[in-house]
Amino acid sequence: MDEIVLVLPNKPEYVSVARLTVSGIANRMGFDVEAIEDIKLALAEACTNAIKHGCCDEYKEYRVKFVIDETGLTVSIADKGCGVKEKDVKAPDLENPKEGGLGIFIIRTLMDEVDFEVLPDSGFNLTMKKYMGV
Amino acid sequence: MDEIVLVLPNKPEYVSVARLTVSGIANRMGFDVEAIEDIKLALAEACTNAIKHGCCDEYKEYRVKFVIDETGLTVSIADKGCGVKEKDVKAPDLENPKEGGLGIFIIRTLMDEVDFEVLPDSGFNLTMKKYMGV
Amino acid sequence: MDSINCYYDKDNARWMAELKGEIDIYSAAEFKKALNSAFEEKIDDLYLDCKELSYMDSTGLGVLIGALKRIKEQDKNIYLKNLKPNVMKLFLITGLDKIFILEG
Amino acid sequence: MDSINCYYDKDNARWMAELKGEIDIYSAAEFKKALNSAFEEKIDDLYLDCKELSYMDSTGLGVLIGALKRIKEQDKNIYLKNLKPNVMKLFLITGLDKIFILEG
Ligand SMILES: Nc1ncnc2c1ncn2[C@@H]1O[C@H](COP(=O)(O)OP(=O)(O)O)[C@@H](O)[C@H]1O
Ligand SMILES: Nc1ncnc2c1ncn2[C@@H]1O[C@H](COP(=O)(O)OP(=O)(O)O)[C@@H](O)[C@H]1O
Repeated sequence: MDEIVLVLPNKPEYVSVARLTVSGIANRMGFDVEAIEDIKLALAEACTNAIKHGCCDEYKEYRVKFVIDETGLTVSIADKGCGVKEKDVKAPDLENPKEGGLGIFIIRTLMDEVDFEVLPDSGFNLTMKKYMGV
Repeated sequence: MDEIVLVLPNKPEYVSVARLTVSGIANRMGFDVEAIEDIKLALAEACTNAIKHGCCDEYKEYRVKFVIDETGLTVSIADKGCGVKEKDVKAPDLENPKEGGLGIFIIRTLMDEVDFEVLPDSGFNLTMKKYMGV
Repeated sequence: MDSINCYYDKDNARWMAELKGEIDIYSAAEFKKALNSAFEEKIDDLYLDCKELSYMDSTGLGVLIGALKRIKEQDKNIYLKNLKPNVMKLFLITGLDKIFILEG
Repeated sequence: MDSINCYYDKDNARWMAELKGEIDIYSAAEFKKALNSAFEEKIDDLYLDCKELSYMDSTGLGVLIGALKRIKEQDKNIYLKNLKPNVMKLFLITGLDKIFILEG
């Protein structure tokens, strides 16, 4: 099992860096092009949320952890924001599209396992996994 | 000033991830193609050294820190190995090329500032900077 | 996003634009501004050529949904063509392929 | 490195290979193995086409220097052509453009 950690400033301009990093990891692991695109998009959605919702002024960074093993790639995105109430994370109403509310839905669709927890004074921690070779 | 941190396992297969990450950062900062290639190569040389020389068995990772400001990009590579004696870091003898000994010379040629320090029980810490807009 | 080129095609009475590069949380603001300033000038159909759009996420969809709401009231729509597989997939999984008009 | 394709060109009495992708600390071992097994079969000149070699660092140079030492004793050399600017620069700054024979 290998672990890679990337700590990024809470700024929109560096989400592309997270995408490049995860492309490199997923490519090295041997994922195919479609899976790599899925993982990139899912990670970008989570980073976008960390910046949009997880950014209390005092905390200027968020952390992405990649865990690599034979079963696949697990990515965790943790900010130190104010967290969220479970009930606020709902499925989007696709009949009445809104400007927001699609991020977590997209992550759930593209990844094989998605989990999140809200820890007191440690913000939002989303963990997602893409299986290898399925 | 922005700071990005990347922690990588002491394994050859992930040096390409460091290259991709720094390409993304340098590209976002607006460096031109040649400068991006210089920075990628210099970082890869430093990562290679961290893996080759800085890897005592107990320490399974090394850390790359990127500092971004108006003056340029500063990259520090720190392992937790056994360090090195200053005198062991010498210029290569280009008349009699050897299989090794080129890494630090290449870094010095490509980057605008290079510095390293050896701290007791914290291994080798190489810091290099590429100026912006010169 | 590398750039957005938006112009009004008088003959066909529609806005035309080519999207290039990536639309994410960083570049979505520029995308939104371009569409807003077009529709401020004139509300009409919008045709987007996505041949060189290599990446888009929910922030880009948000901009498109906002723009669509504005022009739908006057029965106009947004047409997208030449989507790369990853961008097409984004529309399919969100069901937005049924709200926008995707061509090819 | 994506792959290395090494074959012996009998008519011209030389080894030929195309380098693809990246040669770094991870892929250098494969590169070294390929050259070693060629020279075990027969010591002769080596022509490397680097058209699709997008990246190389000191680990790749190390393999080349090791191989050159082995064949120099018999007056053979290593020829490289179609180097991309970044790879060419690596040879220039290390002075190895004077040890290997670079073409184009
Ligand atoms: N990192 C986070 N910190 C706090 N709240 C979050 C975070 N990520 C998601 N949320 C909550 O989950 C909701 C749904 O997120 P999402 O589906 O990405 O849509 P959107 O971000 O557009 O609202 C958000 O509106 C927010 O309330
Ligand atoms: N991270 C490191 N930890 C310990 N020693 C190092 C490190 N990086 C470089 N060195 C020392 O500096 C020397 C020169 O490094 P370099 O120029 O890269 O050549 P090479 O690695 O091929 O010997 C190495 O041989 C080693 O003694």
